[in-house]
Amino acid sequence: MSTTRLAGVLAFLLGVFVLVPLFINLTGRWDFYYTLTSVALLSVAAAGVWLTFYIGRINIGQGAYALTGGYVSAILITQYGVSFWLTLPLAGLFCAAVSVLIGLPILRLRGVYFAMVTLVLTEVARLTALALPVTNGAKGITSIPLPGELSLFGLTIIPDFSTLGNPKLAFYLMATVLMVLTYLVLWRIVNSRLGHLCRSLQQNEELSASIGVNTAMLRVLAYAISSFFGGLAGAIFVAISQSIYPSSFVVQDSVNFMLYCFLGGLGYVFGPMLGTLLLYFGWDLLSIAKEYQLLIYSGALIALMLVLPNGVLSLLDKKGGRK
Amino acid sequence: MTPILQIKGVTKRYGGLTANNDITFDVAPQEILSVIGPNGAGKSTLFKQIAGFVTPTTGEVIYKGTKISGLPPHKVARMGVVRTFQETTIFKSMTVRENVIVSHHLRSKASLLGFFFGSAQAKADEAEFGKSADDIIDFLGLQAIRNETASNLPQGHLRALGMAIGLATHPDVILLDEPFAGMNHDETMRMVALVRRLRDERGLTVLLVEHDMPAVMKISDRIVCINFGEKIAEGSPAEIQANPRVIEAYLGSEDAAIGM
Amino acid sequence: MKRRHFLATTGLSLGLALTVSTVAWAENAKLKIGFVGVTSGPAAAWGISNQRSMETRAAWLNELGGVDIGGTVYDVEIVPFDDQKDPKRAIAGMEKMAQEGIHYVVGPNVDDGAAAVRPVAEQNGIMYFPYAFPKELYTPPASNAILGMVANYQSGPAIYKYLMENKGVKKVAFIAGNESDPLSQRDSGAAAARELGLEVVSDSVTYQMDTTDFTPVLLPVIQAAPDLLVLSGVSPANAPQLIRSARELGYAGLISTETAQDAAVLAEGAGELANGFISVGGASTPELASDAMREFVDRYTKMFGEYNDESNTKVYALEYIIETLKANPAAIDNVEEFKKTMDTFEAPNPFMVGDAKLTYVGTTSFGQKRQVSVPLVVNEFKDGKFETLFVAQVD
Amino acid sequence: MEQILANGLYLGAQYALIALGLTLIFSLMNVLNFAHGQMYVFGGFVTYTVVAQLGLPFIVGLIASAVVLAVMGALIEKFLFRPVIRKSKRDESTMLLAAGIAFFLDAVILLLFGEKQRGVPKIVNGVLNWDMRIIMPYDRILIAVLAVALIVGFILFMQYSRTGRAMRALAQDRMAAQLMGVDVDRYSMIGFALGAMLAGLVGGLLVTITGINLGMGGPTSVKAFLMIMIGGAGVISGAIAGGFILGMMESVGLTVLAAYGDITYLVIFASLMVFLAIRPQGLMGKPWG
Repeated sequence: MSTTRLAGVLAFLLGVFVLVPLFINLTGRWDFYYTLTSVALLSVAAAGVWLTFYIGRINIGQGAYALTGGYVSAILITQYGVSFWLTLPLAGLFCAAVSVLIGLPILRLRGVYFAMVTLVLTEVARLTALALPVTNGAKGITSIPLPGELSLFGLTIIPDFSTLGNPKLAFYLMATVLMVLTYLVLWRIVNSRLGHLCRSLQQNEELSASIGVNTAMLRVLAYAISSFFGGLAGAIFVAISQSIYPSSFVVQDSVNFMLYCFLGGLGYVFGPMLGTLLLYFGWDLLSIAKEYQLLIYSGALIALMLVLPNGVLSLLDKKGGRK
Repeated sequence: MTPILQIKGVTKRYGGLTANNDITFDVAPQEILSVIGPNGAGKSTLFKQIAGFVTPTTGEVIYKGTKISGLPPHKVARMGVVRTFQETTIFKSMTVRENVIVSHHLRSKASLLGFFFGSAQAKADEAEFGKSADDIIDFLGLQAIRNETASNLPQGHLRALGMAIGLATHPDVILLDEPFAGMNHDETMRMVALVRRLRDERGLTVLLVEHDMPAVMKISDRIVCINFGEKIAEGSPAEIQANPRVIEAYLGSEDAAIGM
Repeated sequence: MKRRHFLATTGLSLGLALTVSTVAWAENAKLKIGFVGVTSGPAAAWGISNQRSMETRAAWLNELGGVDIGGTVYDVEIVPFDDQKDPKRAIAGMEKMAQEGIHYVVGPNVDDGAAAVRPVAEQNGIMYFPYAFPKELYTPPASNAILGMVANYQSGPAIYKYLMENKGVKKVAFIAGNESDPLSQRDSGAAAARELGLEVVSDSVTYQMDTTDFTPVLLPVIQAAPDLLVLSGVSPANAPQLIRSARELGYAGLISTETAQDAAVLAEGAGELANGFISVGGASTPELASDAMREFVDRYTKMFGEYNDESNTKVYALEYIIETLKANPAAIDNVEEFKKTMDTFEAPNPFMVGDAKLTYVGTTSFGQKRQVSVPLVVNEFKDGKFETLFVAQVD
Repeated sequence: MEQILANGLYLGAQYALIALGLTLIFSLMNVLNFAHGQMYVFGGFVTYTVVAQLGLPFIVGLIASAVVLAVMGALIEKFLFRPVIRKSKRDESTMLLAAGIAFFLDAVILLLFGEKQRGVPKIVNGVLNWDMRIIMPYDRILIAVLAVALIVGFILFMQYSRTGRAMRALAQDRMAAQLMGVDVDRYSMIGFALGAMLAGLVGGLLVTITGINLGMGGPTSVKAFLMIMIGGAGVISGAIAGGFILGMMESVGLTVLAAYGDITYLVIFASLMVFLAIRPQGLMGKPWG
């Protein structure tokens, strides 16, 4: 890792874990904690979508996995008394397993076909949640307790959230830590051989197969990792809202995840993070525009697309003097 | 000598259409064998069948005594039979070197997890790929464009890059799909020399599909001619040139360029 | 270079926007009341009528010189937040309200949003008035939510009973949209009907919210030959189409719903086929509306161009907040005081003729007073207008 | 049984018309128009304004919808899609643009026409009742006939007019069409305008029956996507087939599965996914990508 890159990473970590809390303390804008927590979590889910883009598939189905992850966590906590901390990886793994089953047939589809099937998948997830008894159908699952204590060998690693004076900060830290880990994983994937293979898949699937890449396996693997992220994000959202309904993640969310990736830039690992920040935060800030909020928001989206069709991060390319 | 590759009665039907029918021939180790035939004769389908992209409806392909037809392409490639494509297919937004490195996939000993965590084996693999990629680039004379993005390359270089990608898998048998298409005389001659070197210096068995008859006649040890999906002739360049069925097939089509 | 400049400017203006939004302008004392609901997208109608009725009433009160709470005169300011019907956004909205120091919020409009904001509201000491029916929002240990209208499990039995006794209804069928709110309302409605001894002939048919042709949906329901067809939790957009399709299929029985509807929408969408349609309204039928209600409708129409009958119900939440604060000024920044006052609170209802009162109710349904008492007005649609069928009180 | 078929046909006719515009735009420009549903809603509101507010005859409203949407489509293509397609590295970038346009139209519709459900009076009264076997109001029959007429008209236009032929050439192979001297920019714009116009026409037709509100856009787009997937993206016959198949599935599914209520749509969607897993290119399409 070069020194400038290392400095960049350190600056980022410093910003997220020190400067932001400091800023919030100074200005008293406590509501930013939730907004930024949302940004962090949504960007985790968006990271998954980005990874499927990286193998050349347009994924508009991440909402389905976020919803599934949320339900897995909620059901395990409320019906089986499992600790939230254990449900977190379980939610991710369950989503990954489901995505393997679904992915095997549908990943053969390409282009708009894959996109549309995943779009339908979100709706299927919602309808399934409405129809299944275990999800409590239309009534949803409410009054889910806050995350409890996480301890290892009697040593408290994370205290019980309900005893905390400021669970907002706790959720913020949890979400951002998760985000940092997610992007670390993503960055590692992209910069390791796995990422090169994903890129080869994105650019030319047939050629990739003929140089010996097990394309079917690689596609499913990337999709499973993607869904894992989706499940994680969903589970934490459930912990924050302490409730989940079939409508907690809908088609609109799936579309948004995709937009975050586009806006940040499909060619950049940190694109989805930036895209999420801009779009989600932007919407909140625009609430001062009242009834013109959506008009300005969408207008800005279109304008950005016209100026930077390859994502906001493509600005960096220009600076480096490369085409 | 035992053949390295045996094509046994390979047939492919799409609904009512027959792409090729009952094609049988053998390929000897380190042989350069060309498959010729008018447009739509079923040559490309044959290549796809050998490389695993299309499963024959009936018949089989045997490689070193093992049946490979019906296996997915990556398994066929793993066994040592690799195809390059008719259109110059490369990974467009990677550099030349990246293209060749990524194509070393089959040589990797580390697992994907190993690569993810940067294990010692992974590092060793990466180093080896880099070296091997540079070797291949040098072999093909692509040193000058090593770090160019592939989408910016001219046609001739793309063809060479396609071949580099094929070589990176370290195959025993390489299937070249129209390697001379669209080239002028000089370029063709250079390519002919290169294909020879593949066999002479790297010990490859080369199977190619081609329209450019002068080049085919010059380069091939043996030629198989296909028309309307059926094999109509097989033999040395001289035999093929003299074969009346071949002449008829070519006169009956627009590619009347047999002979020279 | 130009692009970086662009980026810098954007960043700068974002920063500016931040600062501006935190600066409070210091004229008169402000009483900020929040609204978190959906004012864009498919369900915009619910939130917009809500927000507008609050804004109309606030402007009116301010014009009269503001409200006097404990000797201080306040101007009422409505702080709206569009949650896009997304529970995740609704939480952000509630956080924003907490940030602005707001303790009283109207909304959200749907079940999932109302459930999602509960932790934030409780942590930050916010009372909120959702238009969502799940009982666990209002039953202990929950204590910060106050149901802003009559729940369908309260109005349903009253309507069915009336229709049993006066129209001889014996068989009832339910149909609902395939979404949380309508499905929950269908289930509780069907249970209530069974309890009353009605025969439920169909309660499994659902439709997608985006249906453009209800004939196939309604066909099996009509074939079950009910006397009463209940459109559970029907949205104003779907109601006219459902009524029209049912009538066109030859259905001659009664049709009812427990949600509020808009007369103009029914008239446009179903015309005279909607005659006889029974729905729950607020208090603006001519028989019940006070002069204040009529003035409210006038002012609303003047401000926003067109009145929405759904606002009849939604005018109340703000009134309850202000009147309760008047009764106990200590509650202005302390919701515990508000909760204490709720048990004994009573004030005249300005929107109804007669000596109707504003009180908190709900003990029967929730075990505590966590519901505003609004008259349960059951309307019948007749030639473009609602006529009052009967009025009941809920506890 | 007859009733189910009649319902399916009626639904199918309106669905097919929606899908046609979407598939036309897709085939010409490889753009999946997320804003298609919003264009449909816009068309509905234009007809509503002309007919219910201004009191003009229905046909005037319909023509107004067609014209307004065609102009809107042409402008959107020329000033938004064209530059973005030219500059972006990946085809999919147009999806963000399309989604942005969908949001934008949603906002515009809300500001211009309000949040309420709108409808125009029935254009024909009365109900066809054939021995209780088929019950179908006359206005629906009229709308279905008009929809079919428009579909036929569209096919004829694509088949026999010069513009239609140019667009088909363009759809088949953009490069080749360019070499043959087809003005690609011009016909892309005409195609987009035509697609938007079809959306507007359906909106105008259906406002007489279902009414219109701003929430109908998104779900309509999704349904239209489903149809073109069933039939095969970018294939006109596929869009028509997809429309009728989805209409029939809804009609049959709702009747057969009514007893199980909440799962009807789950079954429809799930079977669609299975179908596409088996036949990735839809009924008549070619795989894309």
